Formats: sequence, structure tokens, C-alpha cells
Amino acid sequence: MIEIRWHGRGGQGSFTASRILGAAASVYGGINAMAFPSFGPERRGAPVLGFTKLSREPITDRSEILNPDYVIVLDESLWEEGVTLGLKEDTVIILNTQNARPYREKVSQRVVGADVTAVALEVTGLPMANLGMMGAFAAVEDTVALEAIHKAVLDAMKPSVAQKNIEVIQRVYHAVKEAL
Amino acid sequence: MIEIRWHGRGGQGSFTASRILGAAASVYGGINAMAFPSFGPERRGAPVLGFTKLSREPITDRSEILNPDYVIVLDESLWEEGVTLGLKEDTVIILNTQNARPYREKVSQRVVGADVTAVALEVTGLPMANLGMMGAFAAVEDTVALEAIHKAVLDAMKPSVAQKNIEVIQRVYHAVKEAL
Amino acid sequence: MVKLNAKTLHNEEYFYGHKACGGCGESLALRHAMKVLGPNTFAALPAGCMAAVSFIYPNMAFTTNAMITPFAATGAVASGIAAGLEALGIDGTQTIGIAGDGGTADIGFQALSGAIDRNDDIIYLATDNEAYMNTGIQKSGLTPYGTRTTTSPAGKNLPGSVNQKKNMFEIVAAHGIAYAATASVGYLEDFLAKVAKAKETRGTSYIHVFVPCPTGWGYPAHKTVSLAKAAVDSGLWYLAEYEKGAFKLNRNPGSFTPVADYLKAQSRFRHLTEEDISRIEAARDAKWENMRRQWQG
Amino acid sequence: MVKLNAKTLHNEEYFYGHKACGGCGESLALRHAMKVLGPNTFAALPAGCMAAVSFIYPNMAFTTNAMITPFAATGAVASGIAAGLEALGIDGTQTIGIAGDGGTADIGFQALSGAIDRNDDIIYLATDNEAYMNTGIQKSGLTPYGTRTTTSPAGKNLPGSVNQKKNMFEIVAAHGIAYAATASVGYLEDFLAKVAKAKETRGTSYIHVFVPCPTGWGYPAHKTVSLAKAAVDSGLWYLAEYEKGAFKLNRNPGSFTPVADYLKAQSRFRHLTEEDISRIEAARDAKWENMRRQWQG
Amino acid sequence: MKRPQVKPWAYPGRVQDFPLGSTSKSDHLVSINAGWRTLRPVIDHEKCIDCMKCFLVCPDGVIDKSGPVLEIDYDFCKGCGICAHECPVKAIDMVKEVK
Amino acid sequence: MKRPQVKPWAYPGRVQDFPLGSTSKSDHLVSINAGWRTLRPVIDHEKCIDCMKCFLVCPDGVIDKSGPVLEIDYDFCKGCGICAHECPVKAIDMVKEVK
Amino acid sequence: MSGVKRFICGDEAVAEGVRLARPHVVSAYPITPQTIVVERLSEYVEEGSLKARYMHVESEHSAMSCAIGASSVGARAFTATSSQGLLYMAETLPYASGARLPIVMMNANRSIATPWNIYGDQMDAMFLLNSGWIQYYVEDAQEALDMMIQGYRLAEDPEVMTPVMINVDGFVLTHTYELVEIPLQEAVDGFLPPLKMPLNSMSLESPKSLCISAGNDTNMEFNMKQHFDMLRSASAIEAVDRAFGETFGRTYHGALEAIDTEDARVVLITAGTVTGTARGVVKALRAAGKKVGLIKLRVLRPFPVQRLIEALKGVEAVGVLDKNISFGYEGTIFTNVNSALMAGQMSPKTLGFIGGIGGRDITKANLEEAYGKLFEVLEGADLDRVQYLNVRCDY
Amino acid sequence: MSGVKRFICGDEAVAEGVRLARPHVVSAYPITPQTIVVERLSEYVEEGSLKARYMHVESEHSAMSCAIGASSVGARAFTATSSQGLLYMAETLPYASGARLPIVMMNANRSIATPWNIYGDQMDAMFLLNSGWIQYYVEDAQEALDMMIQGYRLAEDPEVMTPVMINVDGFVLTHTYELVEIPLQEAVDGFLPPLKMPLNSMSLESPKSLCISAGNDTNMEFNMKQHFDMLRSASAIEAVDRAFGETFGRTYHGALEAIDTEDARVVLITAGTVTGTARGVVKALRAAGKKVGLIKLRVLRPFPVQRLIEALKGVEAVGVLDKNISFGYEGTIFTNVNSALMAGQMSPKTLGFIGGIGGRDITKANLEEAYGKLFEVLEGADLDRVQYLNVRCDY
Ligand SMILES: Cc1ncc(C[n+]2csc(CCOP(=O)(O)OP(=O)(O)O)c2C)c(N)n1
Ligand SMILES: Cc1ncc(C[n+]2csc(CCOP(=O)(O)OP(=O)(O)O)c2C)c(N)n1
Ligand code: SF4
Ligand code: SF4
Ligand code: SF4
Ligand code: SF4
Ligand code: SF4
Ligand code: SF4
Ligand SMILES: [Mg+2]
Ligand SMILES: [Mg+2]
Repeated sequence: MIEIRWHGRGGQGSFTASRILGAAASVYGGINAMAFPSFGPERRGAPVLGFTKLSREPITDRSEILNPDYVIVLDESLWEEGVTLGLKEDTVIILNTQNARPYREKVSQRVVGADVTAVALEVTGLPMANLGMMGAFAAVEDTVALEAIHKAVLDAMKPSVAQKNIEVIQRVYHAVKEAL
Repeated sequence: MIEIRWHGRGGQGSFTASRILGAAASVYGGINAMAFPSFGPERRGAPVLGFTKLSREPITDRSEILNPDYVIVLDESLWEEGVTLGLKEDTVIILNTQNARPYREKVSQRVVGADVTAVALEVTGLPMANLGMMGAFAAVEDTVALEAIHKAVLDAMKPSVAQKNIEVIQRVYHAVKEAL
Repeated sequence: MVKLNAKTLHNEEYFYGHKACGGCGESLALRHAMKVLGPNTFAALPAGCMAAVSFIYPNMAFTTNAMITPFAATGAVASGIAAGLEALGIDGTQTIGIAGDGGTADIGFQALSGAIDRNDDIIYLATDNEAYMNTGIQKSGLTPYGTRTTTSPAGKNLPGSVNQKKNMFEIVAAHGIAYAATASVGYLEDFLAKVAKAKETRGTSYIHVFVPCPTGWGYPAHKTVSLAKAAVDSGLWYLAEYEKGAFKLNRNPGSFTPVADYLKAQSRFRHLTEEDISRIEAARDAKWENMRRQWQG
Repeated sequence: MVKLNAKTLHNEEYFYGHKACGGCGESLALRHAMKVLGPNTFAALPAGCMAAVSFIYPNMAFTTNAMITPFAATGAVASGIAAGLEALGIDGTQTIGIAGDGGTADIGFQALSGAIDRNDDIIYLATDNEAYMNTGIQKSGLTPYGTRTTTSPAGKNLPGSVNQKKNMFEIVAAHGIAYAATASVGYLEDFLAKVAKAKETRGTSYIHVFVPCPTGWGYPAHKTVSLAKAAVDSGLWYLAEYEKGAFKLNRNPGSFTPVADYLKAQSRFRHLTEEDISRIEAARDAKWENMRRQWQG
Repeated sequence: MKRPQVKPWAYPGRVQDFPLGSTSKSDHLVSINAGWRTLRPVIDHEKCIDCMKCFLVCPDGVIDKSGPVLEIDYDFCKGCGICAHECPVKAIDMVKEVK
Repeated sequence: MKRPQVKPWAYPGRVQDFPLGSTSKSDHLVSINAGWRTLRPVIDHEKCIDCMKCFLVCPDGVIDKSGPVLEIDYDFCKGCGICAHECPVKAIDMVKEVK
Repeated sequence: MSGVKRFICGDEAVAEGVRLARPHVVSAYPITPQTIVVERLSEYVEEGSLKARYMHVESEHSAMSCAIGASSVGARAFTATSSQGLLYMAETLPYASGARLPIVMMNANRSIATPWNIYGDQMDAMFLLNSGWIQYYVEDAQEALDMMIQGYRLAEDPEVMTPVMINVDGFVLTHTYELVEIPLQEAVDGFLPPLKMPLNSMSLESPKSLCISAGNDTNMEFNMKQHFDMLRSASAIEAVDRAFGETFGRTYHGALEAIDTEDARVVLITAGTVTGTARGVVKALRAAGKKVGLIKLRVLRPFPVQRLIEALKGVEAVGVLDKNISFGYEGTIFTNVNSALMAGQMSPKTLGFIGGIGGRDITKANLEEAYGKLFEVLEGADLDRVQYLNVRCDY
Repeated sequence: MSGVKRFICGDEAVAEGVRLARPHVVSAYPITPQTIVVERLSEYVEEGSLKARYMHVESEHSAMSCAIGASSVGARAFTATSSQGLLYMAETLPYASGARLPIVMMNANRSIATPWNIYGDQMDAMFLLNSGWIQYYVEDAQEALDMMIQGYRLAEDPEVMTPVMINVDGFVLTHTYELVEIPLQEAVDGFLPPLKMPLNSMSLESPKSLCISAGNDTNMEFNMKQHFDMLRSASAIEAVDRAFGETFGRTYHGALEAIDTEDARVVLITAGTVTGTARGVVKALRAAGKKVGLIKLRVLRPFPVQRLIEALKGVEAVGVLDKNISFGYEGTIFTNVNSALMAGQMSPKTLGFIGGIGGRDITKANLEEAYGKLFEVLEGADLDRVQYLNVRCDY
């Protein structure tokens, strides 16, 4: 079982990404998946969480993810907002930032950085990092194929928008792969 | 236990009488009493029933009166409306009528007649027979003293109205006593 | 369309054998509403006298389809019936909700508002006897100032009800409803015509009919129709319509009969003083001035 | 009384630290209502965004007494608070019910009507953001024609909401309420004055304030106040009062700014065609003609 | 007389014979209202001018105008007296019921 | 700064230590909203003409006017930008938050 | 200190009890068979013998909401309803109990639509068993009156602070006249002092936020506190009744009255007025040498598990009379009693008796029959676990 | 005939199921966590993939009343709600069931105020246990979808004609995305033919009076008929699920699923999504050689007494997991199960476990603990009869 926690702000689409990743895994990847948002009275602007569970076994347990394998952070300004809660030794943090170095000093865990906002801005004209983060994830964890993610993105939005986002994902993927 | 069933029409005050009789018995007569109306969607004009239970023992049973000891009928036009249901051999029927004879032929039970409406009209100016029927009852069944009935009537209405009704009760009482 | 009156009205009855009190004004309104709407009518009645006296198993007084609704739900159930019939493609029917003053102005107010808001194709008939009669004459939102009811007793400290009668007709009109009218069983031809108009109207119609209740108001049953007329003639009730965004007074008498004659005929008002009556007259005059100014303008 | 404005208004805050979205118009209205009413205020809020963001244990945003009510019960709970305070002899307080458009025009409509009918001494503040925001932007009775919400989708077959916005202000006025007004967070001084007037009023007051919602309407948060102003300036919303039985328009502009500017700034209206917009303009003009004729007469 | 008629009815023999749901056929009268009446309206057909006002005002709809003269369904007339009160020519008398 | 302050709070130690009823003291803030902000309003006091418009329009009431110059309670400012947008002299800048 | 005796109905007795309790606010909506209560109260307010605001609300949901508002500032609030009205206000009951508002409500037990029916059964109150309200069932008009006074004392006990619903059987009690002693006001004032500002009241001195939300991190603990306090209120129920006895010379044996149970082989459990009929039956059967007993269950929440277990020690067959049906299962009190027996690790034979639905009479003969069936079961008969009383046709 | 698979949430699965069932009228009022259902349905109506009237009603009471109106003329009606909404419409539930209207409703299980809380527990549905509605609880999104279709087939079965409530745990199911197979419309149409005019429908051919009143002479028999039919629907529940399996290749074992109970010493009973977590725990404990079993209760009314008794034969300790509290007693399912054990004259040890209140997580560890306690009890430990899971502080 791979457990992923997404950090974003209400309105930034972190849950959309967690859900599309689940769709990619389950509809196109032959992997069982479950995705759910953090459920709360949070309003737009407030820090929010999303969760994805991936597993080769059927997933029947709906309880919370307390100790994630991956933490994906859509906006580095959220670092103070609980990013480091419940981390395991081998949790990987995937962070949208121009510069991951300072964060590496703050935690013992592996921190993978990617400037997803920049890529998104360049490709789509919008600073929405949510989908691009999947590219970074796919680069460090190969359970869900990039191919499957592309298909799931295509299912989720208009083809024109999807294509652009796929490009973002791809570019982020390669950038992270190279940096590894 | 003495069980009484009152027959009237919605608006004729049969239940008021059944209730005042109960008050007379219990508040002033040292007899336990319970009184209740027939509960139904009946409207003004429809035939309705009232019930009084009298007993020297405490009354705890609230179930219906099926076989009354007395049936008190406020208006002879109600004769067809269930007056004869559930009668026992020794049930006494007390009927407001100018002439009880024809009714005596219809049933084997004892029928006591009294022209209460006439008395009421004469004394109060209104054709309300309800309270007067208590006089007839007291004349045939001495469990509740006339005295007690008077007090209960006084409790229930303005003194001026009460006095007139007491007169009706008294006159009916004597008329029936005489006729016995 | 033929003008509906005593002569032209057909002989069929669709609401018959009910157990309402003799002389019940509300049942008279129902009888005629059903006659105008005809056999393909689906009637929805909440708790209230009319429901209580018409569906006493096994005795059913409607000859058409009819049902009792939860007390608060007349508008919603009627909407649902109309929607169901439409969805099933059953044409040529008419859905009517029929509720008392309590069922309309108090507990059913919200569901009525919702139906108007959706502009569902139903008629809503409010039968106003100015109190909760079925439960024994308690004050409702349509009980006028100064009325003695069992929950607004008149005595040393209170003059009976201290609230004003809620202005349902104008409230409904403020919803921008397709058609609304007031009526009285004292002016039955006017009422018949309004029901007929509601039947023709697409979208929601509302008719507020004034219906005396001998039992609750304390008067001999034979006076129901004449009292209903007296209420109009004394100006305490009025006949009006709201259509295409405009109000219209259907009767605008030059002078009124004395309100005291109307009030004093009923035990619910018998405690009112001369002063109370003057106050009631003044309120009436103000109301009529307003109506004449704004609706006739 | 000093005219309340940015300069004269005091510096205390009684509604603070809530978790509403940044730029929430509704929270702006609440903030000022509480400022005008002061520390001895008892606030009753039904379910809705404002209740959801202000009472998240252990984080309480009101500094005064305040409570959440059942969604349908704002008017009744506020009545009960006022009656309780009165019965206990606690003077110098103010009770206010504060509900959204859904809580006012739909599920809380009946309880509001009941409170007005009793003329209980409360203020009712309706904060109108034209949809059920707390549950995620569903259509309410105050959602205007042509609005895209999550339950009135716009698409090939439907233009978004197909119902008209319920006319709460006039409905409440038709109740003969002591004081009623419309307002907008685009005209805050007008709003402050109206709250102050409601505070002075004995009996029930109703203020209907227009409050843009960046999240539900789809516009950047910094535009809340300017959009609220644009709604008024384009004539789609209006500032008015009802007092002593008479209506008054507080702003009666010679000309309107284009409605398209207002509409097109919001994603909820982005699908509207030129034709739709003309229709909306026509409706606006008809409404204003009516108001000018009847209220200014 | 063209008025709904009383139908025979017997208490269901078994619980399962009760209607499905809280339902009944409409147009289903099993008991009459004559017992409610203390006064009985009697039309004087001589006096009657056929204005049909009584037909119009009767809350119970018991006045039938389908025949040559007005006919009252005494099974359902409650004796309220509105017809008599409203008759413009006083052609209806309310007489005491004797049973 | 005259604004409600965050109060210390700890999870109750026992079930019985929870409040009686679904109740809390009012005026009880235990967490700030600064984390919601991506942009930060900064007032240029030079430009400011003290019109108090920003004070008026702030939905969160975080602009304090009790001091000699306007002060923003950054613990609770959400960075919505209304103040900046409405300032008649553009004396407020929205600058990117860096934490 | 004994008061005057009057021949009044159950509803009037309730109204007298409420008047003596001096509520500040009465908000109610009429419904048969509760109406007489609110009619009398409105008369008292008019004549000035009750100094309260009488609020004509437009529905039961608002009746309770109004009471919630009044109670939340520390005023004593009363309402009364029945049947459809109780269900229409259902949402507000757990609202009030969660807020721990000491409201007292009289519920005139009545059948629930559909079919419509105005008569007495107890389906209405059973619906609200989970609502967090203390539920009493009374047997006669005297008890109805007395319980209004006990109800406030219990509800306002600082350790309890829980709303109380007093259930009064429709018509057979609400509309039935009998002799009732009206306690003296001074005595009541002594027993039931004015409500001191409760901890959870809104007040100018200490502003509160009420009816707040509690997330998944704390909600369970809030609910547990409410539950534990309600469990603990069991002892306050006994104490209040004892104290009442000291002042007024009458008690009702707390949460339940056990009649002839000590040596009983067979016991019937009843709630409400049917107990009266059962008393006579037990007397007669005892006279005939049958070892029968009766338990009058006065309180259904908190459910008096321990007292029930004690009272049923050694009993071989237990019958439970339910004036309700939980469709698709059995009578609700029966279910509750069975669970209590499991708690006591007792395994008497049990039978559920369903009767009185929609106002159907429950006669002495019916109850004799019920006792008879319990004895049959003891003798090994294999009867249906649920029996129906006084059915008018085959089934 | 298998459909496409999509990664959707529980609410979306419900909406898909409803669309496939082709209701004529959808009337609903928004409430978290039900909203996504009605949002999707309004979209389907807009786009034309669902030919229904979508009615924007002004409250839940009206939502159900509207459905009642539509159903009473023979239209297929759907509504959905949750929590406060379910309680606000409470009056209308026995109304519909008494009228035997085959309405299907989805209830998104959520906690009840006060305190307010939007998360999932099952207090809301427990309130309506006596309402005469058939109550299902589902475990995952696939089951949620499938039960919409089964629900109509069952509700409309001429022998059943009873409304059905499908309970879907809030958030953990309503808002959780997982892979769901969407059945083909043709297959659904075959399984669920259009509703034929029911006997109790208003119609022009045979005018009816509905929701009538029945006095004390007949009301009890009306109610008994409803109750008996509901008891009998137990077999239709099994039959419908079997037939569903024949068409769609999936069944849910009828009213309950017994997992590893045959030789189990200790069994836990669950309803809803927590079953999923429990499955994993049972697997692990079995792997460790512990004789544990699990019963997934899918239907609470009609209560599957007989199937429960069978499944629990020989079991030494039974635990019941309740995501609800009946304040002042215990968990409601626990009470119901105990009564069933009395019916079966079985006397295993029983423990009630209360958890998940107000959305509190129930973890594998919590359930392991629950099984552990049941074993402790077997070994003679004297534990409190009701245990609380995952409490955050002392008590
Ligand atoms: C929810 C609910 N509350 C209360 C009642 C009791 N009730 C039934 S009818 C009625 C009075 C009806 O008054 P109105 O609507 O004016 O009709 P009327 O009887 O006067 O014709 C009341 C209070 C009910 N049936 N349901
Ligand atoms: C009886 C009931 N039904 C539904 C809900 C769900 N609900 C809570 S807030 C809300 C929307 C509120 O909308 P509105 O009143 O306009 O206030 P806003 O959130 O827009 O400020 C809804 C539908 C509820 N809490 N109670
Ligand atoms: S009480 Fe009044 S409204 Fe009701 S049936 Fe009798 S006359 Fe008609
Ligand atoms: S959703 Fe709209 S109304 Fe609700 S808090 Fe956010 S901005 Fe305010
Ligand atoms: S007396 Fe009344 S019921 Fe009889 S015919 Fe005349 S109006 Fe009709
Ligand atoms: S009202 Fe008189 S005149 Fe007219 S038809 Fe009737 S009986 Fe004849
Ligand atoms: S709005 Fe601008 S000018 Fe006015 S006080 Fe604020 S910062 Fe100064
Ligand atoms: S950015 Fe928004 S919250 Fe911050 S001070 Fe400006 S208006 Fe207030
Ligand atoms: Mg009425
Ligand atoms: Mg809103």
C-alpha cells in the first residue's frame, strides 16, 4: 500500500490531483486506488489536504492516512501548515518550489523539489501546479505509469486543457527524473 | 362500579354533564369518579357520547364502557343512534322526552322518562337539557347526593347561571321521584 | 366561457357526504371549487377540518382523487402530484391544494411559497375561517385583532387576539404569482368565476376564500352565507384580484354596512367594546384608502 | 445620532478571526451589523457559511453572545431569546437573527414570517449571496434567473436557474412589518444607517443586504465591494426602505451602468448570451418603472 | 336524485384484506348524515321561483336540480337552514324532525 | 493593536472537562488565519490620506485605527486585497508572502 | 401541606403543574390531544395567574426553537405537543439536549400518520428515544401534574441539565377527568426554586457561543459527556422523586414501580395509563393465587437497566406491553427490555405484547390473556414471540 | 453484461444508480455530504441523460412531501438527504410508509446537532428506525450504486410496496473515490421495468382517497398489515439480491453477510463502511489463528432476526459496533441484536462498541482491540458492557 498526502490551499486543486492520480492507477494502471479530500469547514484560501491510497491488493480500509509514504506540497508557503506531521523515516516529500535546498535542512526525510508553477505558467498561462505535481510523483514512484496519468487527465477535462496539462506533467516528470 | 353512558349531539353539553356528575361524586360525594367523552372526529350536530364511572374503590381502569349500568339520552331523536348498544338486562335508560311510553315498548330494559327540555326552557329560557338530566339520574340512583351535584354545578359556572340550573335539576329530580 | 351562477352550474357533486358541521362555510367553498374543476381533479388537503371530515375510513367524501397531506406540506404535495402527472404524461388534469388559514398562513406558509417560487402548475385554495378549527378554535396567523379564541382568550387583560391578520393575498402577490384572488362564500358567483380563472391559468394560482364557521365563530348555522356577505359589505373583507403584476378591486362599494352588525352577530367578538369597534373601523378605512389609492390608481 | 461612516465608526470588533474565505462579502456585512449593534447583542445564526466559520470549537469568532440555530429556525430562536431576556428583565440588549438567502427565503421563511406576525422585537438580517454557499453553491429561492449554480447547471438545455429571485423585501413589507430595508456591502454607509435604524425600531425589523461571494460567484476576492456597488449601479439591486406602511427608494439613479459589466465579471454568469442579457435588462427596467411609479408617487 | 349513494361495506375479515396503504376508493360513502338533523328543510314547490339559490348555497350539495322540481337528499341534508335563510321567497320551511 | 488575541487552549484531559452543552466562551480564538494569505497588504503611510476606507471595507476587520497610523493585524488578515482595491489613492500594495 | 382537590382532566392537570412551575416562556402550537394544555396556559397568562410570555408560534419546529432561544438565556421554558407535532419538531430535540437546555415538554401520546388517527398510542415518543431527552411516562392525572414539577427540578439539576419529556397518553388520560390534588404554590416554590443562571447560558456577564460545531477531533467526546451525564441522571431521578415525596407526601418509586414482583413467576411490564388496568388484573390474579407481578416503567431514557434487572431477579417469564410497533421488528420497549436482560445475563422467557395501537382499547380481559400466555410459555408452549391484543379480525 | 468502470465517489455512484433507475421526479434539498448526489442529478437532467423533473424544493420536509405527491400518482420518485435534513423531514417518513409509497431515498449518514458536525456517524438513520422504511447500510461505492437499483425493485415489488432508505456513510464513502462499474442501461431496464400502476395509486381510471384516517376501530389493523408486510419483505430482500446477481454478477448476500462465522468463537457485527476495515482485521486475526468472524448487517429494518440467529449459532461472544449512541442507554444496533439473541434463546457474552461518533476514525487497531476485548470477556474478564473506541482523552 502506498499512501500519499497532498497539501494545498482551498481552490488550488490538490484534491483534483489526488483524485486523478487514483483514476490513473485504477482505471488505466491495474492498481487499486482510493482518493479522498480532508473533510472540514475550511474555506477558500485555507490549507487543505487530499489523500490517495494505491495498492495491488483490494483496498477496504477507509481510515485516515496518518503516516504517508509521500507528501506532495502544492505551494511551499504551506510548509508550516502541517507538512511534517506524521512523517515516517522513509516518507518522501515532493515540493513545488524553485529551490528545495532550505527545506532539506529542516527534515531528515528526502525532499524532492520541482518548480511546477513555473512550468504550468509557461505552458498553460496559469499558475496551477496541481496536475503537474503528478509528473513529479511519477518520476520518483513508478507504480502509476505516466501513460495512465495522461489518460486519466484526458478523461477529466476538455481535450485542449487536458493536452496542456499533460505537457506540464511530462515536462515536470522529465525535469525531476533528470535531477534525480 | 356504576358505569354511565351519555348520549347527546355535539353542542348539547352531554359531556359537560357527565363531567359535572363526576365532580359531584368525587369532590363532594366521597365517591371515586372518572369521566370522559367519546373521542372522535364528530362535528357539531353529530351524535356523541360521554361516560362517567363511579365507584367506592379507586378507579384505575381506563378502558371503554361497553355495558353501561345507565344510559342517559339528552334528546329522544338520538334513540336510533346507538342508544340500545351493549345494554345489560338491568341497564336503566333515562330519556329526555315528553312521553317515554313508546320507547318502553322497544326494549326490555327499564326506561325512565322526563321532559327535561320543558323544565329547562321554563327555568332558564334555553332548551339545554344536559344538566337537568343529572336530576333524573339522582332520582333513580342515590350514589351521588343531589346536594353534591348542586355544589359541583356551582363550581362549574357563574353563580346566576348555576342557580337556574340547580333549579332545573331539582325540579326534574322531584318530577322523576314522583313518577317512580 | 359561460358565466357560472346558480342556474348555469351543473348538478354533479364531487365532494359529498362529508362529516363537517351543518352550515360549514368551508365545506361550501370546497364543494364549489370541486364543481368548477371537475372530475379529473387531484385534491391535496392538509390536516384541518376538511381533511378530518372527508376521509374517515371507510367513508370517503371525495369522488375524485384526493389525499391528505402532512399539515405543513400542502404546496409541496400538490407540486409533487402535478409533477408526477406531467412526468407520466397524464393530461387534462387539475391539481389543487386546499388548506385552512392555519395550514396556509402558518405551518404551510413555506411550502406554499416554494410552490409559487417554482411556479408549479397548481391551484392553491386557502379557506380562511380565521382560526384552527379542527383542533378547537385556536388563534392562527389569520385570526383578526380582537378575536376570542381558545388560545387568545378575551378578559380583563387581553382583548382576545392581539395580532393583526396576516395579509396573505398581498404576500402571495409580492411573490409575483401568476394569478391570485380573494373571495367569499357570501359572493359565490364571484368565487366560481375566480376558480374558473385559476383553472385556466398556467403556473401557480392562489385563491383566498373567506368561510364563516358557525362552530368556531359562535352563530347559528343558517347565517353562514349572509355573514360571509356581511364581512364584505362591511368592508372587513374585500374581493380583489392580482394578475399580470397588477391589483384589481372587484367590489368597491360607496359605503359600508356597520361593522358592529357583523361583529356582534358572533360570540367570538361579543366582548368587543365600542372603542375596539371604532379601532377596527379605523383600520378598515385605512386599508380601503390604501387599496383604492394603489390598486385603482 | 451621528452619521455612521468610515471616520465616525468605532474601532471595536465583535466578529473577528472567523474562517470565512478571504474577501467574503457576507462576513463584511456581519462585521458591521455587530459593530452598530454593540456588545450587548445576542446573535442567532442558522446553518450557513457564517455559522460554519465562526463556531469551530474551540475557535469562537463572536465576542458577544451568539448561537447557531437549526437551519429553519432563525426567526423562532431569535424570538425566543428576545422573549427570554424580556421575561428575565434583562434590559438594554439587542437580539438579531442573521441568515443567508437560503436560510431566509427558503427553509427559514416560515419562522421569519411567524416572528414578523408576532411583531417580536428582533432584527432579522438576511445576507444574500444568491445561493447556498456553505454546502457548495446550490440554487436558492434568491438565485437570479440565468445563474449557474451546482444544482442549476447551465448547458445546452438550460440557462442556469430558470426561476425568478424571490422578492423578499416586498414580501416582508406585505406583512406590515415595523421596518424593512434593502442594502448592499457596496454602499456600507447606507447599510450602517439602516442597521442603526433597525436598532431603534420597536418590533420586528428586516434588512436584506446584498453580499457578493468570491467563491460562489467566481471572481477575484478583492472585487467584493466594487461588485456589490456595481450591482446597485447597474440597477440589478436597489436600496430601499419600508416604514410606516410606505416604501422609499434611497437611490434613484438617472442612468444605470451596463449590466453586462457586472455580469461578465463573474463566472456564474459567463454563459449568458447577449439575448439573455437584454432580457435581464428589460426585467430590470420594468422593475424600476414599477418601483418609481409606486414608491415615489 | 343524482347524488352519490351509500355503499355496502363490511369489516375486513383478515388483516391482509385491509387496503394496501392508507388508501380507499374515492366516492365511498357507507353512512348517512340524517341523524345530525334536528330540523328538516321542506320546499314549498308552489312558492318556489326556481332561482336555484338554495342549490347554490347548500354546503352539503344535497339539493338536486336534475329533476322537474328541486329535490333534497335527506340522507345527507344536515338541516343547517342556510337554504331556507337564503331563499328569496321563503319557500323553504325548517320543520322539527321527528323520528 | 486593539484586536482580540489568540488564547492558549489545550485538549481537555477528561470527557467531563468538555464544556457543559455544545457551548464555549465567546471571544475565544485559538488559531490565527495568517496561513491563508498568499499576498500581504502593506500600507504606504506616506501615501495614505487617512480616509479610513480600508478600515471600513475589510471583511475581517483587521485594520486597526486606534493608533497614530493604521495598523494591520497580520495574524488575521487573509490577504483578500479588498483594502488595496478600494483605497482611493492606491496606498496599499499587495506583496507576495514569503514564509 | 396539601392543596385543593379538583376534578379535572389530564391536560388540565398538566397545565396546573406548569403554572405552579412558573415558566417564563410558553411557546406552543395546537394539536389534538394536547390543545387543552395550551388553552389553559393561555388563559392563565391572560388572567395573570401565570406571569409568562405566551408565544403563538407558527409550527412545532418553531415552538421548540423558541423554547431553545428562551432557555439559552436562562429562562424557564415550556412547550407541549403530540404525534405529528413531535415529529415535525424532531430536529430540534437533539438540538436542545446537545445544548443541555433544561426545557420541559409535555407530549400527549398519539398515533402517527398514515393512516391518520388522533387517538393514543406511543409511537410518537418512541421515535424520539435517541434524542437525548429524559423520557417519562405517567399513569394518571395526578402523576401528570406532579411530573411537571419534578421535571423542571430534574432538568435544572446542575448535574443533569438535560431536557425532559413527560408523556401523557392521549385521550384516556389527556381528556379523562378525575380527582387531582393541586399542590400549594408555596410548597412548589420551595421544591423548585428559580433557575439559577446555568453554566451554559448566554449572559451579559459572560458571553457565550452556543450550539457550536465540534469537528471529528472533539465531537465524540462532547457526545460521550452528554451520554455519561444522562446515565448518571438515573440517580437524580430517584433523588428528585424522594424529595418530592418529602414535600408532597407522594412518590412514584423513581424510574420504575415494581408491583408484586418479589415472588412473581411471571411479570408484565407496562408504561403509561395501561398500568392502571394492569393493577386491577394483578390484584385479581393474585387473589386467585397466581404468582404474577407488574412493573410500571416510568422512565425510558435513561433506561433503568439496573433497577429492571433487580426487579426481574428470579422471574421466569417476562411480558412487555408495547403501544407501538417498530415496523419490521417488534415493540420498542420489548427490544429495550430484552437487551437489559442480556445485560443482567438473565434468560427468562420473554413475550412482546402489542396493543392499544391507534387508540385500540386494552381491556382487563386482554391483560388477563397476556398473563395467561406467559404462563403457557412457562409450561413450554411455543408461542409467537410477539402477540397482538384486541385485534378485530383474523390475521 | 458488464458496464464501464469509473473512478468516482460514493455520491457520484449513487447518482449513477439513480439515473439508471429512471425516476420521474427528483426533489431534493442540499445538505453536506449528500450534495454531490443532487448536483449530479441536476446535471443529468440539464444534459438530458435523465428524463426527470428536478424540483428545487425549499426544505427537506417539502422534498419528501413532493416525492410523496409524485409517488401517489404512480410516478417513480427519488430524494436524498442527511442528518438535520432527515430529521427535518421526519414527519413525512411514516407518512410515506403508511401510504406504502415505493419511494427510494439515499441518506448520507452524518452526525446530528448539537454540537454541529458534518462528518459521518449513523445517529441520523437510527432516529428513523421505527419509521416503516426499509433501511439498508452499504459498504462501498459499488454497493451504493447497485442498491439504488435493487432499492426500487424491492420497494416496487407488489408484495412489498414499502419505501427504502439507503444509508451511505458520510465522507468516508460519499466523498471517497474508488473504482465503480456502471451497469449498462439495458441490463438495468431488464431488471427494473417501469413501475406499473400500483393498487394504491391515485388514477383517473380508479379515483382514490389517500392518506386517509382510520379510527380506533381500524387503525391497529392498518398498522399490523404494514408491519406484517414489512416482516415478509425479508424474503423479497433475499430474492431481489439473488436476481441482481443473476443479471449483474454481483450479490451482497441479502440482509447480511456472514464472514468466517462458521467456526468463530467471537463475532463482531458492523453496518456500513467500517465493515471494510473489519474485513482486513478478520483476515489478519484469522491468519494469526484466532477464531474470529464478522457479520455485515446490511438491513436494519426489517431486522434480520432469523438470519442473525443462524449466523451466530455457537458463537461465544458477540460484539456490536455502533456508530451511534442512544443517549442514556447504549448503541441502538446493540440493543436490537441483544433482543434477537433473546429471541434465539442464545446467551453468548455481548459487548457494545461505540465508535466513529462525529466522524471519529475507526482504525484497524481499534477493531483489533474490540476483538481483543471480546476474547477477554470469554476468559472471564468483567468489562463494561459498552466500550468506546478511539477516545481522545480520559473518561
Ligand atoms: C404538524 C402538525 N401540527 C399540528 C397538527 C394539528 N392540527 C390538525 S388540523 C389543525 C388546525 C387546522 O386549522 P386550519 O388550517 O385553519 O383549518 P381548519 O381546521 O380551520 O379548517 C391542527 C392544528 C397536525 N395535524 N400536524
Ligand atoms: C435542515 C437542514 N437542511 C440542510 C442543511 C444544510 N445546509 C447547511 S448551510 C446550507 C446553505 C446555507 O445557505 P444560505 O442560507 O444561503 O447561507 P450561505 O451559506 O450562503 O451563507 C445548507 C443547505 C442544514 N444544516 N439543515
Ligand atoms: S368547525 Fe367550522 S370549519 Fe370545522 S367543520 Fe365545523 S363549521 Fe366547518
Ligand atoms: S463561500 Fe462565499 S459566503 Fe461562504 S465564506 Fe466563502 S465567500 Fe463567504
Ligand atoms: S338545510 Fe342545509 S344541508 Fe339541508 S338542504 Fe338546506 S342548506 Fe343543504
Ligand atoms: S331558493 Fe327558494 S325560490 Fe330559489 S330555488 Fe330554492 S326554494 Fe326555490
Ligand atoms: S484606504 Fe488608503 S488612503 Fe484611505 S486610510 Fe486606507 S490606506 Fe489610507
Ligand atoms: S487584505 Fe483583506 S483581510 Fe487583509 S487587511 Fe486588506 S481587506 Fe482586510
Ligand atoms: Mg381555519
Ligand atoms: Mg447564501
